[in-house]
Amino acid sequence: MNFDFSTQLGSANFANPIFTASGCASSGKELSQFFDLRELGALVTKSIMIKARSGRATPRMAETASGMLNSIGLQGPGIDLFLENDIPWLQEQGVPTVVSIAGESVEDYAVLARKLRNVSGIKALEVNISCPNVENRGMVFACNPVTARAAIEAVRRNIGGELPIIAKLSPDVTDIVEIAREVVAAGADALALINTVLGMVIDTKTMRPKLAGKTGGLSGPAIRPIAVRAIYQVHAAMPNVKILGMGGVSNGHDALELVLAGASAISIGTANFGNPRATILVKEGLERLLISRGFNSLQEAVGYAHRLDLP
Amino acid sequence: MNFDFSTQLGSANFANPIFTASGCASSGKELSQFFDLRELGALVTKSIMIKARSGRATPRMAETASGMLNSIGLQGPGIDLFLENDIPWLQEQGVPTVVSIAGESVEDYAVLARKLRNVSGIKALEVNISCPNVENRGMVFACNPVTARAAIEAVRRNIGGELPIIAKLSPDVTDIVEIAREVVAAGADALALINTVLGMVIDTKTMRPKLAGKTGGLSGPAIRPIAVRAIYQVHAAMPNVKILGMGGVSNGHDALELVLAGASAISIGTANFGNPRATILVKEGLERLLISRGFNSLQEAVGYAHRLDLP
Amino acid sequence: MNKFAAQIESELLSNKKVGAYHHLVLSVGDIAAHARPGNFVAIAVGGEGSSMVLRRAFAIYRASDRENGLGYIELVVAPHGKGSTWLTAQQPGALIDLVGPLGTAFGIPTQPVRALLVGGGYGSAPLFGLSEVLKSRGNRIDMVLGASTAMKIYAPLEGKRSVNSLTITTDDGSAGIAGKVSDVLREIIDENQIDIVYSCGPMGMLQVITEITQEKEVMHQCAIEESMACGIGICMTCVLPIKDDSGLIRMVRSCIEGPVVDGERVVWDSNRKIPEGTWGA
Amino acid sequence: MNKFAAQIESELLSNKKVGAYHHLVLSVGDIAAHARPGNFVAIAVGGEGSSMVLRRAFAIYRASDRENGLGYIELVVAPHGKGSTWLTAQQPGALIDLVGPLGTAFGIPTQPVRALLVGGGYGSAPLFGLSEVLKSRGNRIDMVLGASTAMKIYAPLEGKRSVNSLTITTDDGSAGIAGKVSDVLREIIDENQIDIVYSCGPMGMLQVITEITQEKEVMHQCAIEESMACGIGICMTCVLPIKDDSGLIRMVRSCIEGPVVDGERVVWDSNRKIPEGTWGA
Ligand SMILES: Cc1cc2nc3c(=O)[nH]c(=O)nc-3n(C[C@H](O)[C@H](O)[C@H](O)COP(=O)(O)OP(=O)(O)OC[C@H]3O[C@@H](n4cnc5c(N)ncnc54)[C@H](O)[C@@H]3O)c2cc1C
Ligand SMILES: Cc1cc2nc3c(=O)[nH]c(=O)nc-3n(C[C@H](O)[C@H](O)[C@H](O)COP(=O)(O)OP(=O)(O)OC[C@H]3O[C@@H](n4cnc5c(N)ncnc54)[C@H](O)[C@@H]3O)c2cc1C
Ligand SMILES: Cc1cc2nc3c(=O)[nH]c(=O)nc-3n(C[C@H](O)[C@H](O)[C@H](O)COP(=O)(O)O)c2cc1C
Ligand SMILES: Cc1cc2nc3c(=O)[nH]c(=O)nc-3n(C[C@H](O)[C@H](O)[C@H](O)COP(=O)(O)O)c2cc1C
Ligand code: FES
Ligand code: FES
Repeated sequence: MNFDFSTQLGSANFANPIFTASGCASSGKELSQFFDLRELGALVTKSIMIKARSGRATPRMAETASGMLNSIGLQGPGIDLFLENDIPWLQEQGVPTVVSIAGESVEDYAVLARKLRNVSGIKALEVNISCPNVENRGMVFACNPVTARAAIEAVRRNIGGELPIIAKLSPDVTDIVEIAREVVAAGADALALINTVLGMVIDTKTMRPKLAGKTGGLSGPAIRPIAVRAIYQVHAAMPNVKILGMGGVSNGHDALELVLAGASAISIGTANFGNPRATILVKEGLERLLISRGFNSLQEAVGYAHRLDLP
Repeated sequence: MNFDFSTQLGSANFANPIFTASGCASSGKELSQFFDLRELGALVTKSIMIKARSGRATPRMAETASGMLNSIGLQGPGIDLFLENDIPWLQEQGVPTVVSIAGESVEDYAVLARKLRNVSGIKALEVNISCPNVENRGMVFACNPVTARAAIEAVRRNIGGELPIIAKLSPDVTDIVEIAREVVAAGADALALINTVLGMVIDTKTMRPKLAGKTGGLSGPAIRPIAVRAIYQVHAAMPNVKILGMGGVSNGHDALELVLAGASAISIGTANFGNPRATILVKEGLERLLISRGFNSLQEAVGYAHRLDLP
Repeated sequence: MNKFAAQIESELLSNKKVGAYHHLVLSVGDIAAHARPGNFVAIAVGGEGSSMVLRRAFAIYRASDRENGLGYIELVVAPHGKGSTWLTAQQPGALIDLVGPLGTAFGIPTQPVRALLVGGGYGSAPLFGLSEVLKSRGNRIDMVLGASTAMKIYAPLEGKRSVNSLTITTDDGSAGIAGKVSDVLREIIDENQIDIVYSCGPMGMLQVITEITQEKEVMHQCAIEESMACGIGICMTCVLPIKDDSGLIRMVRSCIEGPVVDGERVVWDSNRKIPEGTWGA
Repeated sequence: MNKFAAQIESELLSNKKVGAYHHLVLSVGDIAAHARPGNFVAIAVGGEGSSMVLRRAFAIYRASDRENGLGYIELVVAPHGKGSTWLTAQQPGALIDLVGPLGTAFGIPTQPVRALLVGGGYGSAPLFGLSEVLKSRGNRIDMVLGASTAMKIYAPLEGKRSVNSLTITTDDGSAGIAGKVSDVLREIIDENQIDIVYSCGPMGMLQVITEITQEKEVMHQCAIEESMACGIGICMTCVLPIKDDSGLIRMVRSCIEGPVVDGERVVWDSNRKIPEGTWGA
C-alpha cells in the first residue's frame, strides 16, 4: 500500500493535509506536550497584527449547542516579537509553519507582508481578512469584494514571488463565490474556508449578551454544514483553486466530508479545545477512511462529491 | 399575579407569543393529537404557493450536530386547495392562524396576496421571501435588497389595509439590517427572523451530497446564536419594528434569549420534530422564567438585553 | 395519522443482544393495546444534552397488552449509527421518550388467505406479530427471511413456530440458501399458491418483490423505510411517490400514509428524483 | 504550562453526595504523583454524541500517589449547569476523559509561616491538600470557609483535623458566623499574626481578600476561576489582567499562568473591560 497523503497549496508542499486552525493552537508550544508537532501537515499560527494587542475583555467565550462563540479580539504580541520568539522556536522544532496575519487597514496588510517576505522557515501565509477595516466604518474586509481584494492585493504586491498566499474568507456574506473570485484575481494562491460565523449568546440570568464584546464567532460541529456548503460552492465555481477547509472538523469522517466537497487540506480549530490530540486523531482517521474507500492518494478524493455534476 | 403574556405583531393581537414555525407543523391537524392548538399564540402554516408543488426528491433531510438540514422544496397543494381545506379546518377549531406564502416571482406574491385579502380567520400573513426568484437567475428574493423590497411591496399593494405583513428574512446575507430596512420601507409590519441557514452534508459512504437537492436549510439549536445575533442587530437598528424570532428554540431559556434580544413572539420549528409538545413546553417555560425575573408582562422583556446600550 | 399516537416516558424493561441485533422490551401502557402489526414508534435518542435532535423510528416487533396499563412492546434494533447505538446501550430501568403507535398497519384480509411474509434484516421484526394475527385467523403462513449473513437473520424460536414454513437466504450462504430472498420467491408463490405477500426490509428488496408480485398477480403489502425527521406527519421529509386510484402520483408522507403501503402503488427507484407526472412537479 | 500534563482515560472509582456537592474519586495513574495543591484537571463532559464541545475545569481536591501507577485524585463538584450535572451523574466504573495536572500550584514557603486558608463554596476543595502539605512542613494553619448556606460548606472531617483553627461563615447564618468570610478576616489575620493568605473561591471574594491583605501587608495567593475553553493555553479565552514586576498589565492565560496567582498582581473588577494601561490596549 503506497498511499500518497501529501498535499499542495499554491507552491507549498505539505506531507499531510491536517493543519491546526489559526487561533486554536496558539504558537504551538502548548500543544507540543501532547504530540510531536512535526506530525502536522502544518501549524497555522494565531493571526498576528503589527502591534501588540490586548484583545477583548472577558468573558470571551460561551459554549453553544455543538459549538462555541469566541471573541478573543486578536490578542497577540505584534509581528516583531512574534518573529523574535515564536518563529525561531517553530523552526528549531522543525514544524511546518503557516503564518496567519491580520490588519486593520490595507496598509497594515502591506506592512505585515513586507515584514514576512524574507523570513525563512515559513511555508505559506494565511491572510485573515475577517477583521474590521478601520478605514471603512469597521466593515469587515472579507464582507466586501472591494476591500477583500484590496487587502489581498496589498499582500501580493509586498510579499515577493515565493510565499503562497492563502486568503481566509468569512461565511457571513451573501455570495462567497463572488468574494473568492475577487481575492483569487487579486493574487491569492489558495483559499481558507471558513472563518467563524457571527453569533451571539444572551445570558438568561444576567439578561445581557454573555460576551463582553457582545457578538462573537461561532465555531465547532454546529457550523460544519455551512463550511461544507461554502467549500462545495467555491470548488464548483473554481475547481483549480486549492482550498484549506475548516469548520467543525473533529474526526476523520468530518475531514473526509470537507475533502469530498473540495478541500485539499483541513484545519482543526475548536476540536483541539475538547481534545488536545484532535489533529492526530483526524489525521489517522482521514487516512484510514481514504484508503478503505480505495483512493490511492488524497488528491483523488479532493472534490470527489462533485463527480456526478460533471458534464 | 397578573402576568400579561399577550403580544402584538402589527395590528394583530395574540394571547401568547409562542407560534409554530412555518413548515414545521404542517397545517395543524397532525399536532392537534398532542395538544389543543388553541393554546398556541398562533399556528403558522407551511408556506403555500400558487400551484400544487411536488417538492424536492428524497432524501430531503440529514441530521447534523445539534441541528438538521432540510430541502422539502415547498411541497404543497397550492393556494386554492389550501383555502378550501386547511383554512376552514383551522377556523372551525378556533386556532389563531398566520398564513405563510411563497412565490417564484413578484407577480406570484401579488396574486397570493389578492387570494388572501378577503379570507376571514387569518391573523397575519408571513411572507417567506427565501425562495429562488425565477426572474433573476434563481437568486433568492431575501438575499437582495431590491428583490426583497419588490416582493413585500407586491404583497402590501394587494393585501388591502387590514392584514399585517410579517416579512421573513434569510440570515444568508452580508447585512441583514439593510434587508430589514428595505422590507419595512416596503410596508412590512413586522419581521420574522430567521429562516434556515444554507448548508450541505456529504455522505461519507456514498461520497456525494446527502440531500437530493444537494444544499438544504440548516435549523435547530446549532443556529440559535445566529438567530440571536440577527434579532439583536435588527432590534438595535429598528427598535420599533416587531420581530417574530425563531431559530433553534427548544425550551423556555432559548425563547427568553430571543425575547431579550428583541423578539416579540417566538416560532418553534425543528424542536417539534424531536418533541410534538415542544411549543407547549416552551410556552410554559418562558412564562415561568419571565415571572421569576420580575417582569409584569412579556413586553417589558422584549429587547431587555439592549438596556445597557441605551444612551 | 394514527389516532392512538401518544407521547410517553417508557421504561426499558429488558435489553438483550440477539445475533447482530438487540431485542428491547419497553413498558408502554395503553400504547400496546393500540399497536397493530406494521406500526412503529419514534424514540428520542442521546439523552439530555445530546447533539441528536431527531427521533428514530423502530417497527414494533410485538405488542403485549396487559390489563392495568401494564402493556409492553418489543423492538428489534440494529446498532447502526449514533442513535441506534445509544439506544442499544441503554440499561433496563432507563426512561425512554417514545411516541407511538405510529403509521399504518398491515391489512388483515377478512377471507382466509395463503400469506407469504418476506423480511430482510431487522425488517423481519414486524412480521412475527403479523404472523400471529394471521394465524389466529386461521390463515396459512409461509415466511422467507433474508440477510447478508447468518448473524443478521432475526428469527426467534417462538416466531418460527407461528409459521407453516420458514425459508432463509443469506448473501454469503452462511445460513439457509445462498442468495437473495427474491431468488426463492417465485417458486414459493407458485408452490404454495400464495394470495398475498407481506414484506418489510430495504427499499431495493421491496422493489424486486413488487416486480415479482405484479408478475404473479398476487397482492403485496410492504412496510417501507424512508428517512424520517418527525414520524408524525409535520415535516414532509419522509415522502414517497405513490399512485392513487386515478393513477395520479403524489409525494405522500410515509410516516402517516405508511409505512405499510400497497407495493404496486409505489413508484420505485425514485430516490433522488421526482417521477415524471407527479402532481405539482 | 504544567509540564506533567497528560490526557488519559480515567476510571471513576467513587461518586458520593456530600452536602450540596459530589465527592468524586478518579483513578489517574501517574498524574497523581505530579499533582500539586492548586492544580486542576480538565474533563470532557456529556459522553459520545454530546452537544457540549468544551472541557470543564475542576480543582484537584486531593491527590494520592500509589505505587504501580495506581494513583488517584479526588474532586469536589457542584452540579451547576449541564456539564457538571452530567459528571456528578456518572456511576463508578465510568471512563472519564481527563487532562491534568494543569496550571500553577500554590507556592510553599521555604521558611515556617503562619498561613490562613480562605475558601468560598467548592473553592475550599484545593485548600485541604494545601493544608496537608503546609502542615507537614510544620506551619501553623488557620482556615476560614464561607458559603451562602450550610449545605454549601465543604469541610470534611479529616480536613478539619489538618488545620489549627476553622472558622465558618454563611450568608444566611445557617452555620458558623452569619456573614461573609471577609467580615472575619482582619481579626484572624491580626490575632494569629498571619504571614500569608491562600484563597480560592468566587472572583468577588478574592478581590475583597486582596484589599484586606494589601491593607494588612500580608502575602496573598489565590486560585482564580475564569471561563476556560481549553485549559491548556491554546484558546486565549481565560485571560486575566495581571501586573508584572515592572507594573505592566498583560492579559495572561489563567489556565497556564494561573489558576494560582499573586492577589496583588491581579487587576480586579476587570470583567467586561480591559484595564487602562494594559499592554496592547
Ligand atoms: C418506519 C421505520 C421503521 C424502522 N424500524 C427499524 C427497526 O425495527 N429496527 C432498526 O434497527 N431500525 C429501524 N429503522 C431504522 C432506524 O429508525 C434508524 O434510522 C436506524 O437505526 C439508524 O439510526 P442511527 O441513529 O443509528 O443512525 P444515524 O446515522 O445516526 O442516523 C442519522 C439520521 O439518518 C436516519 N437514518 C439512518 N439510517 C436510516 C434508515 N435505514 N432508515 C431510515 N432512516 C435512517 C436516522 O433516522 C437519523 O435521522 C426504521 C426506520 C423507519 C423509518
Ligand atoms: C480553574 C477552575 C477550577 C474549577 N474548580 C471547580 C471545582 O473544584 N468544583 C466545581 O464544581 N467547579 C469548578 N470549576 C467550575 C467548573 O469548571 C464548571 O465551569 C462549572 O461546574 C459549571 O459547568 P457546567 O458545565 O455545569 O455549566 P454550564 O453552564 O453548562 O457551562 C457552560 C460553560 O460555561 C463555563 N462556566 C460555567 N460556570 C463557570 C464557572 N463558575 N467558572 C468557570 N467557567 C464556568 C463552563 O466551563 C462551560 O464552558 C472550576 C473552574 C475553573 C476554571
Ligand atoms: C478561540 C478561537 C480563536 C480564533 N482565532 C482566529 C484567528 O486569530 N485568526 C483566524 O483567522 N481565525 C481564528 N479563528 C477561527 C478558526 O481558525 C476557524 O476558522 C474556525 O474556528 C472554524 O473552525 P473550527 O470549527 O474547527 O473551530 C479562531 C477560532 C476560535 C474558536
Ligand atoms: C422541515 C422544515 C421545513 C420548513 N419549511 C418552511 C417553509 O415552508 N416556509 C418557511 O418560511 N420556513 C420554513 N422552514 C424554516 C422554519 O420555519 C424556521 O425558520 C427555521 O427552521 C428555524 O427555526 P428552528 O430552528 O426552530 O427550526 C422550514 C424548516 C424545516 C426544518
Ligand atoms: S417523518 Fe415528518 S412528515 Fe413523515
Ligand atoms: S483556557 Fe484556553 S488558553 Fe486558557
